[in-house]
Amino acid sequence: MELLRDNNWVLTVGTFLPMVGVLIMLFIPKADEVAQKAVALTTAVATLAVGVWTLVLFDYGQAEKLQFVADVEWISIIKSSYLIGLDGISLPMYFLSMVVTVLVMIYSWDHIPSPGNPKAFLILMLILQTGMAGTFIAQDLVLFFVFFEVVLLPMYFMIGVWGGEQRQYASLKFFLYTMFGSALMLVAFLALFFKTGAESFAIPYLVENGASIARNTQIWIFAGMFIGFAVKVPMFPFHTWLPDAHTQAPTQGSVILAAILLKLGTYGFIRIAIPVLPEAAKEWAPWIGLLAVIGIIYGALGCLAQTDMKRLIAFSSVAHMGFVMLGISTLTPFGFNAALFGMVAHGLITGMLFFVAGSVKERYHTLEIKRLSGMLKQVPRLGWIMGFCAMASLGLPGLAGFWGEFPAILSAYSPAEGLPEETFRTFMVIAAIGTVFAAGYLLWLYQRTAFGEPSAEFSGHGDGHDDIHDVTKFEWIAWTPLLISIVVFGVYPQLMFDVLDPAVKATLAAFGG
Amino acid sequence: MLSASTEAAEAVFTSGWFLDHVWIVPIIPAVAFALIIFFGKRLPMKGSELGIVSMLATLAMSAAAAYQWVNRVEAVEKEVFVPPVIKAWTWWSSDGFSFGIGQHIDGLALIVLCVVAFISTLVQIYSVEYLHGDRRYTHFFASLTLFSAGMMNMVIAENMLQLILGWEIMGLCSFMLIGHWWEDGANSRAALKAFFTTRTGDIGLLVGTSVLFFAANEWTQKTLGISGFTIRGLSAWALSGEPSSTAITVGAVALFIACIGKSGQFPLHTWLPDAMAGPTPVSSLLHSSTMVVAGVFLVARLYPVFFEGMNILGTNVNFIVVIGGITIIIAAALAFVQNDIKKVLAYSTVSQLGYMMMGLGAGAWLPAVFHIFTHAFFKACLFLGAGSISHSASHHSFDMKKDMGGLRKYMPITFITWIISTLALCGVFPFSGFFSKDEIIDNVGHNGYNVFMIVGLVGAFLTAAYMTRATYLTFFGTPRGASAGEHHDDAHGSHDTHDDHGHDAQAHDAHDVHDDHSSHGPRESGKLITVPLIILAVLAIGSGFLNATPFGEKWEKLKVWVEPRAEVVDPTSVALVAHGGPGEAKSLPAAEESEEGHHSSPCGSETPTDGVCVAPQLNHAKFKWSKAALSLIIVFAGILISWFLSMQLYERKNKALVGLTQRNKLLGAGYKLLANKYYLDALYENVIVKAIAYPISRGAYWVNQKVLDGAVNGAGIVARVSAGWVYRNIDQRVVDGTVNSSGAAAQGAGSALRPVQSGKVNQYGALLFGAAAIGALVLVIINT
Amino acid sequence: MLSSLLSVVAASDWVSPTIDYHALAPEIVLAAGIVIVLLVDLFTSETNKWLVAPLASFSLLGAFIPVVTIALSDNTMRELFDGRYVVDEFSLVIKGLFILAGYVVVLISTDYLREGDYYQGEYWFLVLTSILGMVMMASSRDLVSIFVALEFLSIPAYMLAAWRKRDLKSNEAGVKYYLLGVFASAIMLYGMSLLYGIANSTLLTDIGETLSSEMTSIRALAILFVIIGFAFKVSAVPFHTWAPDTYEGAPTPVTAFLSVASKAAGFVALVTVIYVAFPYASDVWQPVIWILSVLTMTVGNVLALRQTNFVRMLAYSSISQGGFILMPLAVAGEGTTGQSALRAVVVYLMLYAATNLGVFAIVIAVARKTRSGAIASYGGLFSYAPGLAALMTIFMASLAGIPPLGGWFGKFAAFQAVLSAETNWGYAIAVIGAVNSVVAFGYYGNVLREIWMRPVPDGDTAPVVIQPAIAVALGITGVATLVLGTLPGIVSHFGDLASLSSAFSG
Amino acid sequence: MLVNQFLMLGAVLFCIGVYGVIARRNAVLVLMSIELILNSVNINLLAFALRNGSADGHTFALYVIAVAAAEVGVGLAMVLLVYRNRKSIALDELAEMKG
Repeated sequence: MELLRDNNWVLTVGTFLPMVGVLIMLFIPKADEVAQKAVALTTAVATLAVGVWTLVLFDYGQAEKLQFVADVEWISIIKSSYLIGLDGISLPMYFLSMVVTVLVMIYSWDHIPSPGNPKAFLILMLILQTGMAGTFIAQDLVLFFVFFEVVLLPMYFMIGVWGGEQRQYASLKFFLYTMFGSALMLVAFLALFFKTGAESFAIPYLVENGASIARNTQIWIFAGMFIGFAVKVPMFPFHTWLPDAHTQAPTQGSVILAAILLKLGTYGFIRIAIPVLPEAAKEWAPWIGLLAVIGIIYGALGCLAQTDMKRLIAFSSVAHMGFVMLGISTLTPFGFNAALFGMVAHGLITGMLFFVAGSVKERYHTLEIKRLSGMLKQVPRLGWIMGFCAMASLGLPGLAGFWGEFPAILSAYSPAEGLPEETFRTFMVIAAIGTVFAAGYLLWLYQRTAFGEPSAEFSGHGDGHDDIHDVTKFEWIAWTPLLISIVVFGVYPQLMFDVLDPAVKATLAAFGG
Repeated sequence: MLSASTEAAEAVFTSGWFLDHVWIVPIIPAVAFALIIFFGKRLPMKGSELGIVSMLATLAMSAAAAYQWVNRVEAVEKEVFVPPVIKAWTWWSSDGFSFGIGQHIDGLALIVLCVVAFISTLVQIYSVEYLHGDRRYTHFFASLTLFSAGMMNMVIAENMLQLILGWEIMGLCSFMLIGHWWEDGANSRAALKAFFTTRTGDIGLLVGTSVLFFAANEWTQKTLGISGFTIRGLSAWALSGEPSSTAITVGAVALFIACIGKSGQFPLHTWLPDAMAGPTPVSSLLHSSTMVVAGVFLVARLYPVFFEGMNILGTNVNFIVVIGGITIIIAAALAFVQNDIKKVLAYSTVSQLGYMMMGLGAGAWLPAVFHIFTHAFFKACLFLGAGSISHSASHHSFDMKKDMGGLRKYMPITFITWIISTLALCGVFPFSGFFSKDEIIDNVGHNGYNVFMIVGLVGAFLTAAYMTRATYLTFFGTPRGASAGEHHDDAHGSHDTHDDHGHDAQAHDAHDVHDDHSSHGPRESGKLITVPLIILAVLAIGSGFLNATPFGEKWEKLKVWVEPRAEVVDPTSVALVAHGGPGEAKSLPAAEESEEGHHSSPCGSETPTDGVCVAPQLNHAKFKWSKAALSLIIVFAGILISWFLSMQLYERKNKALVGLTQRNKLLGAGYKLLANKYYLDALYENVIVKAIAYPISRGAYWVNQKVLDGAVNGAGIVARVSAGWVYRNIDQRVVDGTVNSSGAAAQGAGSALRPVQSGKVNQYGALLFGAAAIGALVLVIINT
Repeated sequence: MLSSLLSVVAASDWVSPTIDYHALAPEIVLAAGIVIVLLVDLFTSETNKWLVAPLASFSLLGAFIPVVTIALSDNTMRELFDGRYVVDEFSLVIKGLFILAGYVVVLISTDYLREGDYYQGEYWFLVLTSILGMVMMASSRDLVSIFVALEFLSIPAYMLAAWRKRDLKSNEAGVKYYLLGVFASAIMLYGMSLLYGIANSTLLTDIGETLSSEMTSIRALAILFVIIGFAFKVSAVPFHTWAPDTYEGAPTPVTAFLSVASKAAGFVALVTVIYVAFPYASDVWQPVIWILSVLTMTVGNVLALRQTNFVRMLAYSSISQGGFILMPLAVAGEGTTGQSALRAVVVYLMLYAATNLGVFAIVIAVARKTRSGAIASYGGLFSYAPGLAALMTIFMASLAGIPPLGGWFGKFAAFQAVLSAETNWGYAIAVIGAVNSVVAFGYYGNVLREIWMRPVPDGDTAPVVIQPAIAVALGITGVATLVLGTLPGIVSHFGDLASLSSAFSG
Repeated sequence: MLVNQFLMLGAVLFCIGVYGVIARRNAVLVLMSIELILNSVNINLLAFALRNGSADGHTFALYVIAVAAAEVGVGLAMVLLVYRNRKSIALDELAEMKG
């Protein structure tokens, strides 16, 4: 594969700039919270600026090629190098990670969750940013693995320290699950390395040589990667960490988790597992598809059973990621495009929903659906935003969510050659039914919380409910970009498909389409 | 062939700027929506002016486009296929599949577009007064405007995806508008139900679109060079003789399920009456004349697909016609037992939609489209009339028995427009409904669906009867309840007390305004309400003459303008793919002329050679006064019987009322009065019911409420309960439990191993050497 | 008989061996340091005893200099005494590791000893002696020198474990360590005697050549017993029983020393023996080490989950880590795996040393304030000592093997080595190892949870005072953990030791 | 040659020593048992040295003896230490730490 090496500083700077911010923050005393926040925010904005510059420099005409490639010796002894690059698949996720970080930073300006300590909180967030961005640019399996894991600890602490009541349980569960997956994934990576002649960990190299591995071996290696990525996605039945983690995480954590971290798994499938092991992918695809549709229905049922708003949104992630995985399981460029779009869309929408949930919690001190009512009346703007997000989430055309969902369903009609058509068509119908469920639980949620009269508990004046106020300045600043993106991508999806399509096609070259 | 096409290319179809730029039409309200949302509250009229102006602009543009279309059509001979004005830009593309967005403008699109723009304009004007002072006045206009944008987008859609876009936006708006007064739980539940039910139908839309796309795409790409989402591509494909019967049947059935949901067809009609919880203008616009016809429109739009998929004209029974027929009767019967005037109209709408569906299912395409057109005017008029009553006379109540009666004296304009529209709805000559409905019934019979022709006639009888009852209850007799000037709080408490911390002052102002005009008793509504009523009433009379078959072919304008001509055309003429900018849009080259005249077009009946068809050849029944007379007699019979019974009741009721009024004066309370009215009404009900439709309507209502509605609600409950069970037992116990228990197992193993670490050196030594000894033993055995 | 023996001796003329003093310089410097420390301790008054600690560190740093100069010289392969004592790349790397680890131990011991008023001079003497033994171990290529080096490093360690004379736990720790240690080395000696009988030589290379022929039960027995001796040293299950008790009872700096340096010495000996003496007997030791490795990591992990005492938990963690270090050796005999296995072991040892010493430095610093060894006493550390908490986080994450902190690369290298064998046994142990690495986070994460998420147990949030020596130790270990984690390329070539693994490459 | 008999003797001594280590509760007896094992090693070494005719075994044995002496010295010191603190040298009482 041809690699474009121009401007290859840009990715490294974009990825590691947050670490500079971390260093600076280490030397600012803990008490100076404003300075901490300012430095963190500045760093995030500067990083985003680099990201924007990356967008400018990116050669859209050659989106299928890796660009800004840097290849520096790193651990030569194991033939791993610092090989980074960006193509059309990575670009949206890479950029999204930067945007989300900035928004979360803005939101954090006056929303540092209990027990405070913005210094640590923001440092963790910046580390997280480096890990997320790094995962999307890494083109070397070892490097990928390192970045993939870097995000674990900050998130563990974010949930564990700044989370809700059950935070310790949830954080440990999150961690153990993910680590379990990534340990097996690492084993799979290494097996892959040796089976391709122990020459290189570079993904482009492995893509070229992976297909030559014996079919049975491929299946086993794929199994290892599958567990690693499926836990992260999370696919049924590896999803149980997600509701706990989401529910307990602080708002910022939930947003990042939903917007970016979950995508690391699907990204791994798209970037590594499937292109490198095409034979195994074909073998596994129906099972992935099956788990995906189970996830869709199961996640929806899970949502209907929830009494906690945040937990409901968390379960909806299971369902939505099911659509993404369904698209992936078709092994067609069409399905991949849908999945990638779905990833971004879900990131924007569910991230936004978690923001809203966080703000509701901040105002009402509860997320119990039963106790909430009449939000539209008390906090009309927040209520409308929530309605908007719910609509986007249930896949209303014209908003971003639809373009992940519908093409995914569509793609299941005709999966790649060699996959069982009938099976996938069944999946298609089930997934379509899933969209109705999505409408069901989201609207039900909305009807119960936003409509009606505010419950007596919260409607009194002056008795401790003075903090029930509408959307604040910082919230507006943090949310507006998300809301606008949801509309923009919904109205003009081509913005993203343009970038994705050539890269996806190049990725799936092994499948003859 | 070659010479023919070059020759055809010379025949230039006229076009025009407006026709080329219809795609702007939905954008206008969309922009207006955004403006209202962001700036509406700061404007002097709180955003309503933006909505109205945008609607007027769309109306003007659609009308101009329609005019240019008429020119285009009339410029050519009758046997020539007039290609639609198509434009497409790539909206998005993925894996080589390109998905366009653009316009597909033909007679059908334009007629519906004009109707939408027109009714929307009137409804918005009407709403200015009707919702004056409402707390979410601005939001209301924003939603209405967005709704129009969605509907227009659907109407002009170049392809299925664009259609889905509009379709779903309408769903969203209907959710917002039905739930407009969401402080009341019933309203929000109704909104949820409406959205959820239509959404259930939408599974069919998604699946159907997918199935058709994949079945057709290859063919359309090869033959026409366009994607399998495009309307014209699918149409041509459906008639090409190419599709396997499975694919097209599955696709058509799936799409029709979506139509059932959207157009309130049996058995998914239950949401529609509930949707009357929304403000009356909403009911008038969305749930009578525009949104609910979306399903009908879809069937008309993709008619070739349904034509082939359902084998219309091939057999005497198909899915669409059956559903349509059932809906007519079921809904009409239900209309008898309603006390709420809007619910009567809602069931009437359902019933009329049934006519349209039945017409489409039976091959009566043009009459069905015509009925969309005429029905829009008189039904909008009826709804707005009902709104006018509640606004100015009955103090926001819609209960005909409690709060209406004798209003003709107080509200002459409302009364006259109502009567005109009712006659139109009943299908009385020469009101518009006569021309369209009679056409449907006529053509259904003509195409061999004799059973359904009878169904249609029965439906016409029932329609006449229930509308007479409603009219009688509302406008005749003695004023009751609120119409009699009484003030009861429970009625208005439902939706105009929107107190809130931040908006106390405003809300109270609004409140006062309402109280103010209500306390004066029934009177005519303001100009902003009556003028739209008058306009609609005029159209309720006049619109029928656009295709007045009884007066001969000269009068059949719509047939010329709207019905696509079923001719075999050169593929290139429908294959236009406009990836370019707006300026590049061009008229399509003319099509090849059929050699043997229009009656023998092969479209729809056999595989077209040397070209493609985009419309099936349909038959038209010759109008006969004898048949019309029969149906008119039936209608008049319905009206007279109903009227007679009502008169009888009116006498008795009057007698009873004297006593009651005295008691009412004595007690000074309305409660017993209302109760006694119920007694009388029950009698009324019994007479009508016994005379006409006791078994059917009661039974149907029971089925409706218990079985269908129960099924919907039950499904919800079952889903929720089963979800709870799954969550508690499977997710938390099995899946999560496995993980947690593996953790526990690890810890347990730790505990189990701890005794080994006894702390005693001797035991440590024993362990050490024991292990060594075992190892030694094994090794020795292996190595000897 | 005796005469014949004497004639053999007499037959070869006695030639005084040429001694490469440069090669022996580290040992010589250390020995000199030991003597000076002893003498200074003898002749200084109580008030000047503090002098001894810097002396000890200087002698260690002094010993490090020749290690560097040899490494930089052209000749990095020096054989002394007929190849019984070899200074090659491997031994240099290991010597450097021992000396630096010893230096860090000195740093973390200094204030501990001064405040505890323990017998300082002897302590330094014993520590230095033990380090000398380890340094010798790195070069020994003869059964005798291995045995001597082993005892040289062990005997002072026994005494160090029992250093707090009045403390019953310390006594118990010393006695247990001693008895089991001597028992194990006796068993090993028995094995060595058999080896000698088989090969008629104590030189490892000779033994290697002899064992290349057919295996007999007696040979297998000899190999097994020798391995057991070292397995005890590396506290492999089921020869680990001493470790938790000794670690808990011994003074904390000693525990640090034992868990890092002493354990590393055991691995060095094991590697030397396997690579030089048994390269052709992999049929015997591969399964043994496979089983040891699996048992070690698994049992260590599950027992660590139940611990409430921090140091005891660390003991089990250290056992479990030992299992991971053993893992690559379990397939070292397959094809060309030997080289990557050796690299994995060496790299793992380095990273483990850096991290684990860091942990102990923090344990000492924190215990100074809390006066408790319970894990629960670390509750809320983050709130009053964020720096220590952050470092502890880094170390714990490194032990758990989370990138980009040191430990991950050790695990990675181990997995890589195991998988490079491409055998089913290799895949199996890799999967077991992967699962274990997850379980391990159970207890490492538990520590982090205490530090970050739990309240301070007694509400005492006075900041922890960190003495300069500890701070330096923390600096060294912390930077090492971070840098080695992000740029493992720096250490990984230290593991590229062709000379030792030459037997496998051919 | 008596080598085999010497080896047998060595093996027997080894077993006795192991038994002593495992079975004896008295620390001093355990120490002595370990000495037995070491002596069995010495016998082995000498026997092999005789059979093979090399001096290495003798040298090794001398080292073993020397180291064993040092070990016993340390060991006895420790036992003494324990005795001072606990007034007992029973090993099974030394179980403060376990689990």
